[in-house]
Amino acid sequence: LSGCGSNNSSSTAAGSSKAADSSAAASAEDSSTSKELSGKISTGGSTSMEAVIGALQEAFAETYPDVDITYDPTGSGAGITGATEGSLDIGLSSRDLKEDETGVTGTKIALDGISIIVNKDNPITDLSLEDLARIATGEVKNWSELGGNDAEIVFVGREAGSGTRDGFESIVGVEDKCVYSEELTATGAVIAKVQSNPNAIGYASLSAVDESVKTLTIDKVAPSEETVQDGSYAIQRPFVFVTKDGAEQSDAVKTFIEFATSKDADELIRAAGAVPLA
Amino acid sequence: MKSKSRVLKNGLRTTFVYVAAAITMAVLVGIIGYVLYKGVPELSWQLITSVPSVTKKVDGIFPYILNTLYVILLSLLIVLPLGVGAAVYLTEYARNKHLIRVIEFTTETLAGIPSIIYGLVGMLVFCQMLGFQSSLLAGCLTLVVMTLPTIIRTTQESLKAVPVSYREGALGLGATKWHIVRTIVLPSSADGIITGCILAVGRIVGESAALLFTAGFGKIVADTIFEAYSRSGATLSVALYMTAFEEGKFDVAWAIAALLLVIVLIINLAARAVRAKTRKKNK
Amino acid sequence: MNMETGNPIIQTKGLTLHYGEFEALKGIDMDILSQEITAFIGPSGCGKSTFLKTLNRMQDLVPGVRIDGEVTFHGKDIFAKDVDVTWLRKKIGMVFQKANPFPMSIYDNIAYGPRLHSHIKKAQMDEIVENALRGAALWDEVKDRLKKSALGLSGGQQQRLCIARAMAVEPEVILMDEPTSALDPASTMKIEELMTHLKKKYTVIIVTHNMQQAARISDKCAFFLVGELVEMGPTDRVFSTPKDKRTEDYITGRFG
Amino acid sequence: MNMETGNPIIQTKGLTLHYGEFEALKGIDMDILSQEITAFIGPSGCGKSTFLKTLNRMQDLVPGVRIDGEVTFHGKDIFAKDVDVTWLRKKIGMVFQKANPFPMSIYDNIAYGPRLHSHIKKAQMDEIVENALRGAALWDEVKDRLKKSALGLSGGQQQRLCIARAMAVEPEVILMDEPTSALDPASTMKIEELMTHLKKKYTVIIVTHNMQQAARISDKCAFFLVGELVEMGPTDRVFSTPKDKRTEDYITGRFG
Amino acid sequence: MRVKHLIEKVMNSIFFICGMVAIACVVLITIYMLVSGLPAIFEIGPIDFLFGTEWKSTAADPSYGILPFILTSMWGTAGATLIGVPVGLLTAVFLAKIAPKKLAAPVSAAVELLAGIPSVVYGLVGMLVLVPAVAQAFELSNGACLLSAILVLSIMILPNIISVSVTALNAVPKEYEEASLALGATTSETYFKVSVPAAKSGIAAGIVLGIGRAVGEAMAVMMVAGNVANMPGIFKSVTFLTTAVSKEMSYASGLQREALFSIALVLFIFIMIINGVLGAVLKRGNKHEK
Ligand SMILES: Nc1ncnc2c1ncn2[C@@H]1O[C@H](COP(=O)(O)OP(=O)(O)OP(=O)(O)O)[C@@H](O)[C@H]1O
Ligand SMILES: Nc1ncnc2c1ncn2[C@@H]1O[C@H](COP(=O)(O)OP(=O)(O)OP(=O)(O)O)[C@@H](O)[C@H]1O
Ligand SMILES: [Mg+2]
Ligand SMILES: [Mg+2]
Ligand SMILES: O=P([O-])([O-])[O-]
Repeated sequence: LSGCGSNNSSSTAAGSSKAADSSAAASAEDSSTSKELSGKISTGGSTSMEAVIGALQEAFAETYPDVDITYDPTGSGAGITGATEGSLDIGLSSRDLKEDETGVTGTKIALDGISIIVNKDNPITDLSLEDLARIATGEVKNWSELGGNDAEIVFVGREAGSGTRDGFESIVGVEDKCVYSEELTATGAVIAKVQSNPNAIGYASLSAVDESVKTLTIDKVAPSEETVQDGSYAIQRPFVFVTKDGAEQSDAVKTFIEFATSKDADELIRAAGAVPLA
Repeated sequence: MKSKSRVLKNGLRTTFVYVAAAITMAVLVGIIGYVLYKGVPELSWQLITSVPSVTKKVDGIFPYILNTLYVILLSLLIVLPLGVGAAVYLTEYARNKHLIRVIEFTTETLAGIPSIIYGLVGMLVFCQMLGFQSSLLAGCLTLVVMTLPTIIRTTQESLKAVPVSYREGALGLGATKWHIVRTIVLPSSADGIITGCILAVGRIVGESAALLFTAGFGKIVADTIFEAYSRSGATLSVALYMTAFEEGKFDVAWAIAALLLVIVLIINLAARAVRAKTRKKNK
Repeated sequence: MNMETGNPIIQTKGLTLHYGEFEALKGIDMDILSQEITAFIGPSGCGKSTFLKTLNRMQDLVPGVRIDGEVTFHGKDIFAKDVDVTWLRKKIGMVFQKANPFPMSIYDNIAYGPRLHSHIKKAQMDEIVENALRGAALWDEVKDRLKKSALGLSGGQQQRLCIARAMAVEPEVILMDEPTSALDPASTMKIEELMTHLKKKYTVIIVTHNMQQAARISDKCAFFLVGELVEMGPTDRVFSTPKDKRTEDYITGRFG
Repeated sequence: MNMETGNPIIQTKGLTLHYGEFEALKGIDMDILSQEITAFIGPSGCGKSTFLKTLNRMQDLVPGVRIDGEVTFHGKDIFAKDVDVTWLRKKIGMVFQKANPFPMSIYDNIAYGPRLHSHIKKAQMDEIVENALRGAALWDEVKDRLKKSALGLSGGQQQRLCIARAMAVEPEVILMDEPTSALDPASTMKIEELMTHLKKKYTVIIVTHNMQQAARISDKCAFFLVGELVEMGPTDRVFSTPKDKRTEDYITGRFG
Repeated sequence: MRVKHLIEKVMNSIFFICGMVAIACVVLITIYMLVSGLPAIFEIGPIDFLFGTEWKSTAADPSYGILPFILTSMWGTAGATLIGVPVGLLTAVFLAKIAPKKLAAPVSAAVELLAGIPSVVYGLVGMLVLVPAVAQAFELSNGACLLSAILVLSIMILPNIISVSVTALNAVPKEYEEASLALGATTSETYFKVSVPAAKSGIAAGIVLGIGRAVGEAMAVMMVAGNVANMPGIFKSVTFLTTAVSKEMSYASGLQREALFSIALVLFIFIMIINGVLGAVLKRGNKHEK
């Protein structure tokens, strides 16, 4: 039970190597056999993973048109619960499994940087992890204390239970200590908020951030595929497939997990804005 | 002649009325105008007919439109017989005054329950207990309960408006109750039932909180009707929530908002037309 | 007038009716002879309509009604368990004070009743409709607009349509509750004429406020007062030499 | 009766009124004398109510009305720019066909008018209410339930309440549009009695359908026909020797 | 004959069942709310739950006090009523009594449209237009606060209040108004001293209906209120009962999830009370008319 975390990484490693083989095999094989695969794969959970799942789903459907993949964006918590209860074939979580979440196995399929974003008009370009922590806990209240404008800091974040929030708070070390000015329930809402409020700072999935806001460098490191992959950009989290231990998996589910963890999926994951595993 | 304070009070009252009316109209014009101003330019045939795709980087709202239609269709299909049946029971069959009062009270109660509670109970009952998962079916069933009072009430009103003399006439010919209901009462109250449907459609189209927890957020065009109902799907309102607040695609969101506004407008006009027709007929 | 020709087709014995606590009919004994027109007269609220509606069990529908005593139709208790109410109402048709055609075509109004009771072919139905309309002296006026809504007819035409509709199910008795009170004199005339024709085939019972009308058309006349049947007999006799003082007072217009 | 005692308090000259295209009043000339009861009679639709409502400018409220000619009150044109309608209506009170007490307490009904026009202390208001109710012969019947809803009163009491309410603002003229037509004979009697008292203090104009009533209570009588004032004069004279053939026909019941 | 009776019986039962559906739904909803909501209340302790001022559902040492949500819902509803009712009522007077038909008809239609706009659209406009505007007007660093929620809610309840009040005002017998005018009242005096009081039970029903809607609204409020579990303050970022449930529900598990159902139960009880009041108001109004 305590080995849950290590369990994750080991299975991930195993999964990815195996997947590489089988997907290579699949593409080498006659496409008529692949068409025979059919069935339903129910996935659900993390909302941050929506784009990634969407991309995987679209590509998978091209090879296996008879496999029907569903996705419910109910949040990481619900994804893990769904997998545990067996109502989902694959639970989606944008955080590692916690110690008390037993009976399921997590398989990392990608990484996601958590970008720290501010309004475009904000002169600040870089923050240290410590500064970030001080902002989050409300220790620093004015941008001028960090060399910016004389304006109150508006710290916006996500609701309790969000994988993004969990990732941010645990890495920055401010769990349970954040003083939010506003809690929004979705990534897009955070970006919109930061875009419309000149004094706002927030965090959002790297995959979703666009030009409408400014992404800060953290300790001089900008989030990007490389920095996330090599770990030099600290604020990041995994995208995890959660499956129930000991449950009978259909061929379709197995093939999909293999496909998602294969090298073929990298391009798709990139297209969805996330970072493929190294 | 009028005292000064009386003149003043009169003036004040009148001013207040005009100011309030002006505020209301400003709000009306402001909201409707702003949504249309932001949304209409984004609305394109391309958007309406496309399926959104991450890999191809295509925005589209076609699945949402389709889902909305599916949800309307099945919900009405279930709620209509139930609601009309309940209304017929109340006006034609029920003899026990206490029972009638209890049913009417519960109907009022249903009408007052907020959608978030429908969402939760729908999730517990349909998605989890009955095992429908997040699916259009579960969403439809939740909406059935939500729109039941609307159908019951409008049908009941129009049933009451059917003259007793029609029923007496048919009874005098030896017709049974069900026959009278089928051949005379229901046909004469068709207008009211249609109005009820239109109002229900309005509620269904605008619903988001209840559907979010029960119907999920699929954006795929299903191959078969059966498949469509058995998997999750977003209606336009839910899609508006998701595209705006989850994906941050505000251009698409505004387009959906404008589309919704137009749909609501059409629904209202339809309801008005039916009402006007009924009024003319009653005269 | 042929007074004693018919046999009693409907008989009531000690018929008492309560609306809740209120006693609306107080032990009515009456014989109604077939092929006659019987008129019920009496001041408003005396129970004429109540009595009439009891005869074809339309009163069943009113909540809180209690009926005691006996009503027989062809000697058979109409309240017996095995009596089919729909059959009874087919046999004892009814026409109401306010003409109440259904909101459908003239044809469908007439066809409504026959369709209820048996499966009838189109050609046969056409015949039934025509006969009923002819019987109600309406055919010539409406034969070109059978498919038009019945609601487009004038008040008098509507009432005749209702009579035709009642006749189409081939009843033996037709009950009429003030059938002309909402009509103009010309339409009233037409319907009165019609009634005298009807009695060749049917037994007619009519409630009326109009003393002249009762005198003109009925064979028998029954005078009601606060739930009681005060007097009944051949119309001529009742109007010329009423036995009861109250009947006389009413007929001469001293109250009511 | 004292016929020529009063001075003209209201005068109309060539008063013409159109509802859109329809000419409802066709050049009415009339003098109404103070401290008299003037009755307007005429068949339905002849313009009595229209004329009455013009006198206190209640007609202003009807959209599409055009008024020509002159109406003076105490010699002053009531349509003049500087006339305050609320003052005019305070001076010329009105009682309607259907009793229309406000859905509030009896006390508040009476106090409504006075409160509008000036600020009155509680004790003084109590007095006003009592006087008005006494004036309308209602005090004894309601003095113990002043705080109860006026809607609980009987029809006749409600109408007297409306008269009391009109009196409470101290008008000079009271217009009454068929004030007793919806009442039973007993209540009508009470109100007729009341009116003869009223004329000691007020000028009363009453529209009535009831010829006997007009004869019983009015000093002057005006007969209208399709928007024209056919004849006006002392009531005795109009009823005994009408000058116009049409008046005679109407009074003797030949039409209307 | 037999067949006819059988059909009659069957149809009778079918309609009876349809009639029972509404009752069944209410019973089912009530049971589910109780069953899913009560356990957490007892686990947390009713006092701690209802009167606790701190909500930290995912903290290592979680606390589940929902007083901030309860108070925010009350404040928010009161505020929306305070703004929405006078504006709505006065607008209703305008539409029912003053406005020329040519103006009243389109405005009434637009009011109906306002009632039909989905809450998410209100949320969208609220977040992108209203919140920045509030921030600017009151020089706040962030406009997402109770005030913004109150404004959105007042607009959302406006159509309820207007349309019900217009109906009630139009139903006031003309005679009342004539009587008042004939006593020398001005039109405005007549409307406010006679028409509005005479329509008060209808208007009250509209207000209660509006309150019900305000208490139950989730999606629009979620976009503008800030959603932090603060005690209410007009310029503070706050969470309503509804948003407390909807915001965390998708991610919740364990006791947190159960506590969310408990919040929903509290909300449900609030709504039931409001419905009861509504029923009483309507019943009293009906009695009055008799
Ligand atoms: N459904 C009912 N419930 C209670 N009382 C009723 C009901 N129907 C009629 N009554 C009462 O029964 C009495 C007889 O009514 P009925 O209608 O038979 O009188 P009627 O002689 O037909 O009068 P009319 O000439 O006015 O039609 C009346 O006092 C009436 O108030
Ligand atoms: N608001 C209106 N618009 C158009 N025509 C009207 C209006 N009010 C009354 N009329 C018409 O003006 C004529 C006079 O109406 P008025 O009410 O004055 O008659 P009346 O003598 O009081 O009749 P009644 O005895 O029935 O009360 C009638 O033909 C009536 O139809
Ligand atoms: Mg009768
Ligand atoms: Mg009149
Ligand atoms: O939706 P989340 O990825 O933040 O759990």
